[in-house]
Order: sequence, then structure tokens, then C-alpha cells
Amino acid sequence: MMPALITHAEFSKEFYLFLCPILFTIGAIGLMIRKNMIVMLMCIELMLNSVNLLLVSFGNFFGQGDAHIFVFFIVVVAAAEATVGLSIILMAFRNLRSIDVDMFKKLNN
Amino acid sequence: MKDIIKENTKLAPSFFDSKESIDGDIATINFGPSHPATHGIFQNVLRVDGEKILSSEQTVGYIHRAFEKLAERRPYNQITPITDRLNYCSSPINNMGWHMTVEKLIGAEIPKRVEYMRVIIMELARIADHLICNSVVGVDTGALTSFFYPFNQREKIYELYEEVCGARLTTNIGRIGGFERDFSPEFHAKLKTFLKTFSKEFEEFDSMLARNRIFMDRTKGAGPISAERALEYSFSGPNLRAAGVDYDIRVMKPYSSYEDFDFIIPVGVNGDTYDRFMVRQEEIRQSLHIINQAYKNLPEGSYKGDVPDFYLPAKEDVYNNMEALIYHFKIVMGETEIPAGEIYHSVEGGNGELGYYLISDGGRTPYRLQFRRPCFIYYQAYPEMITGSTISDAVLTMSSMNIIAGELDA
Amino acid sequence: MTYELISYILGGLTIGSALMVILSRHPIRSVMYLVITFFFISGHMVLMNAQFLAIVNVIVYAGAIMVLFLFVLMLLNLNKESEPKMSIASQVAAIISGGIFLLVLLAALSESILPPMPQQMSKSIADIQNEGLVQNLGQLLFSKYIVPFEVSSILFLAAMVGSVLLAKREKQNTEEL
Amino acid sequence: MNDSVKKSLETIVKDKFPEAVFDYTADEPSFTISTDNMHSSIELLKSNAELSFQYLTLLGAIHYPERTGEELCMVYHLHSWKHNQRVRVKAYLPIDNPCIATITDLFIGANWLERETYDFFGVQFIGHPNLKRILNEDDMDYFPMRKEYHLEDGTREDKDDRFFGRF
Amino acid sequence: MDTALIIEKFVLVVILFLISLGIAAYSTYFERKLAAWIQDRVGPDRAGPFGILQPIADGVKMFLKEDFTPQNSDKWLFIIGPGIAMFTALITSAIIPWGPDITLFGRTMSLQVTDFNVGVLYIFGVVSIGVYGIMIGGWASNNKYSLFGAIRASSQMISYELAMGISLITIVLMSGSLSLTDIVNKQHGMDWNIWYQPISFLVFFICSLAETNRAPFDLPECESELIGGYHTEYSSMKLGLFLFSEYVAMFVSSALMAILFFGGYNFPGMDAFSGNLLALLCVVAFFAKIFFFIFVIMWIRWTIPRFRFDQLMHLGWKTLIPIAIINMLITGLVIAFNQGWF
Amino acid sequence: MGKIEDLEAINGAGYQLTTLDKAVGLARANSMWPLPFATSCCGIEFMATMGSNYDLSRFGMERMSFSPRQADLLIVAGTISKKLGPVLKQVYEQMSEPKWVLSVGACASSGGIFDTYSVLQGIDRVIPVDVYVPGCPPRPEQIIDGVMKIHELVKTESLRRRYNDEYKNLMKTYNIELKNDE
Amino acid sequence: MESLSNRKKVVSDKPMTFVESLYLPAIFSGMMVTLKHMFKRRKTIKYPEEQRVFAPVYRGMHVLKRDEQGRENCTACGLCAVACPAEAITMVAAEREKGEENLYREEKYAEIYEINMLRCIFCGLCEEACPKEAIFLTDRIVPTEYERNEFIYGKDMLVEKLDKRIDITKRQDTGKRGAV
Repeated sequence: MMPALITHAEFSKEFYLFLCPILFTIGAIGLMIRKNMIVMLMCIELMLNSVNLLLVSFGNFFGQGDAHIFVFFIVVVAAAEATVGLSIILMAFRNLRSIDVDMFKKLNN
Repeated sequence: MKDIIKENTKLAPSFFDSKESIDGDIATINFGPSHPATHGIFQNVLRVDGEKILSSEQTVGYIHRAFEKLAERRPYNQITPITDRLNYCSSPINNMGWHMTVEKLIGAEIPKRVEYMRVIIMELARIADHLICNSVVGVDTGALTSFFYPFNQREKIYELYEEVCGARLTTNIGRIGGFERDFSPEFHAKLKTFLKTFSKEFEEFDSMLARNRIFMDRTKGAGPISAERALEYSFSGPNLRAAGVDYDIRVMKPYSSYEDFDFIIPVGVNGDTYDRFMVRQEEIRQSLHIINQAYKNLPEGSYKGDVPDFYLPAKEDVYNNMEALIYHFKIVMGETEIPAGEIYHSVEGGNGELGYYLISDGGRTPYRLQFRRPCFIYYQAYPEMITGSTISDAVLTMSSMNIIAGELDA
Repeated sequence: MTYELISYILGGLTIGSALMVILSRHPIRSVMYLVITFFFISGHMVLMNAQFLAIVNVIVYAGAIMVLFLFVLMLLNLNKESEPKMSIASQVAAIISGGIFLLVLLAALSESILPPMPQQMSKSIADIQNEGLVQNLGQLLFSKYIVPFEVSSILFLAAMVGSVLLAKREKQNTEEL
Repeated sequence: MNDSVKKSLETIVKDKFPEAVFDYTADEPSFTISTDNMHSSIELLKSNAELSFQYLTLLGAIHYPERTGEELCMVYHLHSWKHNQRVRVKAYLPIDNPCIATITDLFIGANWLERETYDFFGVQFIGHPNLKRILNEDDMDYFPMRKEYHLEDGTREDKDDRFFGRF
Repeated sequence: MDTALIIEKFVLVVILFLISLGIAAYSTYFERKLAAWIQDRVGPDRAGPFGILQPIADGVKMFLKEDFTPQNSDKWLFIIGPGIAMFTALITSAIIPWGPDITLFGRTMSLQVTDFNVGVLYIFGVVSIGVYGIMIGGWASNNKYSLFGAIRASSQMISYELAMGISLITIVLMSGSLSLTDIVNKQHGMDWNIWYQPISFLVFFICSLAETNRAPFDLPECESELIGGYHTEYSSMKLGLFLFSEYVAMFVSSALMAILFFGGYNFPGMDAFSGNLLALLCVVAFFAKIFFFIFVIMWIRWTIPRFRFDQLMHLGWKTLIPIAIINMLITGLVIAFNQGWF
Repeated sequence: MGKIEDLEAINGAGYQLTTLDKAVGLARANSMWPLPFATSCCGIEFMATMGSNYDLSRFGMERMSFSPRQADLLIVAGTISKKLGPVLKQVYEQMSEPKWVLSVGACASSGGIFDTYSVLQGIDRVIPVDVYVPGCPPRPEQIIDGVMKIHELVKTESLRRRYNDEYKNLMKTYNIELKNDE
Repeated sequence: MESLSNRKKVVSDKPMTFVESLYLPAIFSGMMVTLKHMFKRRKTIKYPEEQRVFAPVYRGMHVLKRDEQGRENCTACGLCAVACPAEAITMVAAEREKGEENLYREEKYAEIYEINMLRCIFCGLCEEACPKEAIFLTDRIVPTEYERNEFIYGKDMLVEKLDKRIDITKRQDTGKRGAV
């Protein structure tokens, strides 16, 4: 059995309280500045993952297994979301020949 | 340098083209000229959607060697080496087809023994040809070992050629009027062992592929062509028989005493790669059967016919006999009397109906010699056969059609 | 102390690679950087003894989702120039709003620093250490969270059917090509 | 050769194309026909139920430079499954205007053979779907199988023709 | 953490690394020899006695070959492609238990870099990122054949991962642990998993052939169709890494097959020994099993034809996955029955 | 024309092969991956050379590299027509250094029997050739002889061959650009 | 289509049996075949060390024969050059001078006799064309060379050396025309 690397006493939860919001913000900024839909979807995955990390750190700190379960479900949902999102992008590409978000304005017409 | 290769010649695209040309789903692939699956050199430009082939465009002529022009400039005896290089997998058939054409032109009587000897050599050549085709089908399905086992058998056939004529591949075997020498005792010994051992080792090769499900799945339905379509394309040989038409020159227009032998014509059903493979496999067995018959009934007699206009006199005669010396000179210089006329003679080559359309004006060289090259004629059906199938099928179809570049490009 | 150092270094790398995700022009590079980011995040999880989740993170995100992204990008085969650049102004605006968002987040989370120490909880330290281990997760998943677990499988099914339907090309479309 | 086939061939063809000239001296029966009637005669040979020459064995051209006005000779070899019999159809074309109707509509397999004939002799097949050079390079500016052109490549260095008056 | 442990692990890692590379190098030699034997030939015999220096010659040649980067390709990705392939092939060996503990210099050392308690999942993680190397390499080459190879490789590996995972669940069910050490220890003596799970083994075996791109699943690089597949544009040592990683992966997957189904380092009659002798014999037994599997994989390659792409997909999705699922269900039922759930 | 380097000249100019050069030469000689540019008859005989009876793999050559990038030895077996000349040149240019060329058979080496308007009279008009193998087609023994001649060349060649002026000049006469120059 | 020959037999319509559809039996039987080959005798002839025996009639490198007294047989009639389809033979004839009777058998001899071995296709037509039994193809193979011009073999390479006579009697016996 592998020894636990971080015991409770050594764990610095504050660090993760900074790290995860930063990651989340990077994802959010990416969502705003990129126009490639696939990259945007990737930014969403990044944001989800930062939340995962935060949940794990909290779970570890508070000794609650439920946090891990939440992460598990988030992963499940992210997987489903990615598949559906990608297939939508694929279909949009087939029709519009581009994966630029601005091209979606065409759909209005 | 510049005058040899025109610098402005559009470079024939090789397979190293970037993927920039992929437009969404549809990509254009240069299948050749230098691609491992094109045994020989020719090019197919495929438009593919994923792995599915939408259309194909062929370019041939990469080893065009001007056989027909060359044949107009060479005396009859010197054309035999040229025919070697048509379908080089079975050059004896080409050689003998040419000899028979000339014999037909001058109306020579050929002894039965020569005809039987020719049958033996030609059927050996057919075995060699089909072995190489089927082994390559095996290689293209990925069974690399199936290349080596048939090739070992081919090596034995090479040895047999070597005993008769002194060369392995481009045999220049036989002469107009017969053979240059009788079968040597070594040849007899080697042929006997060959006949004894070949069948067993061949069945071993057959057992590795013929009923293997992976192989069957790969080849069944790959590159099919219906009998009607095949006939419109003027298919011949094993590829036509795979589509279910039992057209075989050996039976339809027997030459060289083929009417004496009992053999069946294997046919397929769908004309797909599996059918072609199986037809060739069975033809190998039938060829072996024919060789057995011919060898058993090999008549006694001379190994050459009485063709004084083409067959060189014996060296002793040249020394001792003035007439023979004159004939010798005349034959070599190509000044013997040759009737004018036109002849079409065809033999069942490794790939199908190999025809020689010879027009003679009585001169030293043929006035015009056109080869009916079966590959050239049926390769044009290739795009139709592969459209709608996958790249893997295209590779298999190519190898199972046995396109020989030398024959294709003349 | 060692572990803190490791986690700081990992954290720096995580942020760096996450930045590269949004900064690289080429989508395939973005994918690669994102994969690396996921690895670093998994590294954090391993540090926190959540090995199961770390591996699941790698398998699902790096091994499946990102491969899918890569696959789609390869199939579409977009050229580098295909993505139009945003105007500098809107980029600056996005960064500023992002920064403000970060500040809000940090402020909100700093409130959440609560002092419930593990000693006050009923569990022993050994229990906490094994929290992320697969046995405990399994126990929880198949007892307390059995209903969500089953529901998630339905979600997957729905996603699968949906994406197949979406990505399937219509018949006449194929004939056109 | 079966005489009845020969006879019926001659009657059927002569019936439709009285100008056809039959020749039985060669190994296969052959007849010469005018260029304009070539396509229809082949169609007749193919579609006539009694003859049914349904297999195109070969087609090609021959160049006779001394025959002024009909330098090129087109030869079609057809095969009949029914009678196991071949027939040769010939037509002569002038070299200045070597045009003949294509038979690709009757036999798909004629496509490349006609392209090859064009490549070698410059015969123009009217109605051919894709008449361009097949074996030689596209930008070749002559038709190499015509008798006046050389076989040899000019760049060969290691041959010395002085000795035996090579042809 | 004690320094001795770190040194011990470091030494172990280096040894493992060398062993993996050495075995991979000599697998190429052995494969050539084996192919030759199968094909009635003698194989390489001119580089050194019996040609044993052949892999070294190949390696030296490849190192000094011109390193070519195609135009318009993504240089960064072009370089890391083979790196990833090699990296993923090598890191699996970290969790493989090579033998029981040995005692050296008064220390008890485990012949395993680390006993990861989710070892089986770790294997999946590594396998699932293994596809990146080929995909990235094939894409970055800027060549259509490479791209085809890459797409084939990725779809093939993703598809076969599933069946592989499901087939492994039976093993996990039977041993009740995700740790490879536990799985090995459960199979003491001759009590190997293969006797209970032959179908699982078959599925796993086929899938590992597919995952390592070995025949009959070598479509990504099949020469007759795609020239070199994903590595068409690679030359020099980058190509070497690609080719090498295939052999390392073959070595590692043979090790996994030995561990999961053939008792790892267990061998019949092992109770008669103890201590370091036992460990030594165990390691020998383990390597014997690994070599046997390497031999079988090569033997298969030189015998049978390869699948077509769609047939490969059909085999994966329509045959192997259902078989694996049914097998898993039956195993689960039997285990439940044995535990008295019914 | 033909041989890439005149060995005498290199050695005579005081350029000594170092031990490293020798070792590398030995390694390269024993691991030549051929690119068979087989067009016709000689290709079949080349296959016979690969077959069990002759077994090219004894020289470490059984791994065919159909991708020029990975090949060390271009084996041109068969007729090269003028139409194919540019393709051959392109394949040669695509090969990465160091590379050697073996011209197998009469057709590739000199045009052989086909002294015709469409056939290139020897591939040395397009790419430099190291070793010529006579025969039409050559026996496998001759092909092996040719391969061993190439080996001799490889063993005695310096590591820096592509940087010397002679090589550069040779390439210039063929209008082949040297890429990736360091 | 009806049968044309009444000899046809369909060979590829055997349906797949259930056992065959299981993949494994065929794979195993194939593997058994390859396993058997693993223990067979190797067919390889290790060429430079071992030589394969050529047929006595093998058409390899040419030789210009001398007769028993060591005189060259060739009379420079040029038939071989005419008979050569590859046009690889070049010769220049010269008259035999007084005192050279021990060198040349006939009154004329070839002053220059060159065969371009790179052009030669070893068809053996020159040997047949020769009326004086002067040129023969032997079972030696032509060595490979680095330079193209090394392949033009002059008389120094072709004429057999007096101290190293090349035995072609076996070839002559086997190939003798007229000996039925």
C-alpha cells in the first residue's frame, strides 16, 4: 500500500484556494478571447477541472469522501458534455466549413 | 542534363504531398508512382472520403519502353529477348508465343516432342507467374511469410529454366523452330523432384491463406467485377475466369498440342479478389497436372523442327558444309526468305490472352508487330472495381489483378 | 515541507501550461498543453492521496476526451490561419473582466477558510488518509450515491445517442460528395 | 475455319455495306471498310445475333508511308463467342486527317487501346471521352510509331555505328 | 523519507530502464531471426557472430542519420511525438512486480518501483495516453499517409481499450484488488488466472496486440497501404524511438499478460525455495513467461494476414466487447454465488 | 560520373579515417535499409534476392523502407523511362543523408536493350550512382556483390562526407539542393 | 454465361463453415505450419562464402576462345555484333600480318573487340551467331563496378588467358546443336 504523501498537518489548503480560482479564471479568459469553438470547449474543460481540484482539496482537508464522489460525477458529466459538444461542432463545421463562433451568426439568417 | 529531363515537366506527384490538400472530408491521395503496393510503377490518384474511395484516376506509361517500335527494328530472332520483358514473371510463355507466331507465318511443321516440351516449360512458367501473384496478394494482406514459401518454389522453377536455357528470369528460351538444346539429364532429374515435392509445399501455402477467415474477409468482395462488365472491358485470363467465364485460349484455340491434355478450367463467381486468388491457385494445380501428363507422354524425337530459315544449323555443319555456312550467315543477317502476310496468334499468357499481331512485308524485320497485352487492357477497369471500397481493398485488387508494369506499359 | 515545495512547483507549472492553452495559436498545441495541465492537476490529486481520482482524471480527460478533441481537430484539418484574431480592445476587456472575476472569486473563497480541524471530526487520521482510496470510494458510490451513479449511466447513453445522431451525415449529403 | 460462318459473315456485312472488301488470304477472315462506316459495321458485328462478335480482342494501327492518301490503317480484331471465330476489320485513313469514330460506346475496353493508338500514330478518335497520350509524356510533339521517326534515343553515348552499318 | 529507499528505487528504475531498452533492442534482433527461421532463411548473420551486433549497428546508424523535419510541419509536435510514444511505453514498467522481495546489504527490497494501489487503472491511464505519440507524430508530419496512419491508430487504440478494460474487470473481481502485487500474490504456485479466465485472456491478448500495433492489427503502419503510416516522414532516431517504443510496449504488455493471467513470477514448486534464491528463480520464471509471450506475438505476426480497418472495428466492437461483457457478467454471477448472495 | 567520392582522393589528401569513422562505417554498412525502386524484371530478381535462397537479411537489409526518409540505399531495379526520371530524382532528393544508390541491371544502368526514344539511357543522368550491377536481370549473386561493394564504400567513407566540397559539387551537377545544411 | 468449353469448375463458392468463422482454427493451423518451418533446414546459400552451382549452360560473362594452339578463334566476321539485340558489341577487324599465325587462327582478326557489359542482356545470341566457335558465354558472373566506363570489356578481359583456360566443354556438350 502506498503511503499517503500529504498528511493532514502538512497540507496547505490556502494554496489550493488560490490555485483553483486562477485556473478557473484562465479558462474563463480563454473562453472570452478565443474564437475557435474547439478551444472554447477546451477552456470549459479546464474550468471544470479547476473545480475538481478544489473539491478534492476540500475533501481531503475535511476528510469527506463525498467530495470525491462529486468529482467523479463532474468527470462523468464533462465526458458527456464533450462528446455532445464536439458532435455539434462537427456538424456545424460540415454546414458552415468553419469552426469560428462568429460563423454561428449565419444561423440567424 | 537539362535536355534529358525537361525542367518544366510537371513533377509527377509522389506520395510526399502535404495534407493541405485535404478539403474537409475529402482527401486526394497519390497512390504511386512509387508506392509499395504498385508492384511496378504506375500512379492512381484517389479521391477518398475517410477510407472510402470515391474516384480514381490512373496514369500509366512510367516504364514505357517502346517494344513495338523496337520490334520493327530487330530481326525476328532478336525479338525473342524483347518478348522476355513483356510479362517478365512468365517470360517463356511470351517467348514461345512469339516462336509459334513466326512458325505460323512461315507454315513450319513442328514435331510433337517440341510441342510437348514447350507445354512443360510454358506450364512451369504459368505456375511461376501465378505463384508470384498469389504470394503478393498474401503480402498485401499482411501475411509476409506467404511471400517466401511460394518464392522457394519459384526458385526451383528458375533452376529448371536455367538447365534448359541458361538464364533465370528473362529466359530467351527456345528458338523459332524448337529448342536450342534437348532437355539435359539434370533437367529431367530436377523436374522429377519438382513434380514430386511441389504439390505438398504448395498445399502448405494454400492452407495458410485459402481458408483463413481473416484472409477470406479481406479478399471476399474486394474489387469485384461482373462477367458482363469484364467482357465489355475485354478481360481475359484468370481475371476473366474469376468472374465466371471459362475463356481459355488453351481450350478455345488450342496451340502446341494443348488439345492432348486433360485439364479443367477453374472459374470464380463474383470476380473479386478471393475468386482471382482461388482461380490462380487451382490453375497452378491444373498446370501441374498438365506437366505430369506431358512429361509422362513426352514423345521421342527431335527437339527442333525443320525450319531452315530461322533455326541456325549445327556448328559442325557450319564448319564443314558451305551451304550451312551460307544459311548461317543469312539467318544471322536476317536475309532469309520470309513470306509476306499477316498473322494474329495468341497464347494463354500468365495474365490472359497474349496476342501477337504480326505484319510481315518479307523484310528482315517485322513490318509491324503489335502485342495484345492483357494487363494493359484490363487495368483500365481498375477505377471501376475499387470505387466505393476502401484503400486496403484497392491495394488487394491491384495485386490480385497481377498488373505487370512491363506488360502494361509496353 | 518537501511536499509543499512540490505542490508549489506543480502549481506554478499548472498555471503556466493553462496559460499556454489559451495563448497558443494552434489548436493542436492547445490540446497538448491542456493534456499537460491535466497531468499536473492529477499530480496535485496524487499529492492529496486521491489516487483513484487522479488516475480517472488521466484516463477520462487525457485518455478519452482530449483524444476526441485531437481526433476532431485532425479530421477537420484546420489551417493555422483559420482562426480570426480578436481585436486588442476586446482582448484587453476580456482580461480585465477576468481579473475582476478572479478577485471576486478569491474574496469569496477567502471567507470560506473555516477552521474545522480534523480532530473535531469523528474520523481518525488514518481514515482521512484513506479517503481517496478506491475501497472507500466504492463503498460510498454503491451505497449512498447509487442512484446518481445509475442516472449517470443514462446520461452517458443519452450523450452517446445524441452525438451519434448529430455527427451522422445525412444520406443525400454523402451522395453529393 | 468454318465456311458457313465465313459465308454468313460475308452476306450479312455485304448486305449492309456493299463496299466492304473481303480477304481470306490471312489466317483470319478480314474485310476492309470505309472510315465512315467503321463504327456502324462494328456495331453490326456486335449486335447481329447470328454473328455476335462480342469481344474486342485488339485494335491498333499500321503506318504505310508509301500508300499516299491512306497511310494509316486501323485494324480491329473482334472475337465471337458463338463461333469461336475472330474477324479483322480494317479501314484506311489519310495521315493528314486521321479521324475515325470511336468505338468506346460499344466496347469500354477500347478506351485505352484507342488512346494508345492516338499516342503512337496520332489517330483522332471522334467522340472519345478522354483522348490524350497514355504511355508517353503529355508534351511529346510527335507520334513515335510512325515510320519516319527514329527509334533510338539520341543521348546514347556508348554505341559506335561506324562498324557494321547499323540500321 | 529515507535516502536509502530513494537510492534503491533509483537503482531499480535505472536497471528497469536498461532492461526494457535492452530487451526491446534484442527483440528486434530476435524478431528478424525468428522471421528468418519461419521463412527458411538464416537472418542477420554478418554483424558480429550470428549477427548479434545487428541492433547496435541499427542504433548507431540511426543516430547518425540526417534528422529530417518536413516543411510546413509543426516542429514542436513533430519532435515530441516519438518522445511521448517512448515515454508511455516505458513508464508502465514502474508498477510491474518483477519478483518477490529480496534481501541485500541487510535491507529488504521490493523488486517493484512502486506498488500503486490502483495499478490496473494506472495501466489504463498509460495505455490511453499512449495514443498521443502516434497521433501527434502522424499529424505533425504534414503528410496524408501519416495522417491516415494516425487516425487509424487512434481509433483502433481507443476501441480496443474498452474491450481490454472489460476483460480485466474479471481479474479485478477475482482478486479483489487493483494492485498488481495483490493480483500476483493471489496466483501462488500454479493457481493462475488463466485456468479460470481463458476467455478474458484471449480478449486481453488480442487487445494488447491491437494496442501495441502488432500484426494482425498493424494497420497504422501497414507498409503495403500506407508506406510507413504515422512514421512515414520520420527519419533518424525519431523513427528509432517510434520503432523502439513498439518493442518496449510489446515487452511490457507481455509482462502484463504474465502478471495478470500467468501468475507473474509464480511458478509451480516455488514453496521449496526461500530467500534470495526464491526471488532469483521467480525473476527467471517471470522473464521466461515474458519471452514466451514475445515469441508468440512475433510468431503470430509472421503467420497471419492483417485485418481491414472496418473489420478491425467490427471485431473490436461487435465481437470482443460483447464477449468481454458476457464473460464479466458470468464471472460476477459466479463470484456472487460463491459468496452466498443467492 | 557515378561514384560519389573518389576514395583515393580523400585518403590521398591526408584525410585519415578516424576510429570513430570506421566504427560508424561498419555500423552503417551492416544496417542499410534499402528502398527498392523496382520497376520491372530486375525487381523480381531483387525479390528473389530477398527470398530464402539468397536472403538479403543476412546483411541486415530485410527491412524495406518504402519511405525514402528512412532509407539508406536506393536500389533502382528496372527500366527508368524519361517520364519516370523526375520521380526518381524526387525520391532521391527525399532520402535523408547519408544515402547511396545501387543501380541494378542493364536497363537502369545504361538503358540496356532499350535504346529507344522513351527510355533514360542510364539513371546516372538523373541521380548519382555509386555501384552498377550488370546483367539483365542480374543474378541475385550479382546483386549481393553490388550490395557488398556498397558496403565497402560505406565502410571507408568519412562521417562528414556530405560536407566536403566534392560531394557538394557532385550534387550541384545534378541540380540537387542540399537541404538542412548545418 | 453458358460454358464455352464444358470444362469449367467453380472453385471459390465453398461457404465458410462455422469452425472457419471462429478465426482461431485457421490461425492455429497456420501457426503450426510456420512452427514446422522453424525447425526445417535453412535454404539459404550464404553467397560470398558458399557458391551456388550454376547450370553448365548458364549464360554469364563472355569469353573469346583460343584454339588448342593458343590462337584466337575470332575472325572478326561481325556476326555477333549484328546478332546482338542490345547493340553492345563493337569490333574493328584487322588483317593478320606475317608472323602472327601463332596468335590468330584466321587471316582476319579483331583488333578491337569490346562488349559493353552494362548493355549486354546475356541472351546468348552472339554465341549462336558465331560461326567460328570463338565467343562463348560462361558460367562466371560479371563483377559489379563503381564506374560506368569500367564495364566496357576489351580484349584484355574477354580473351581467355593462355595460362588460365576456361573450360566450356561441358557447356558445349550440353548445348551442342545437332546432337539429338
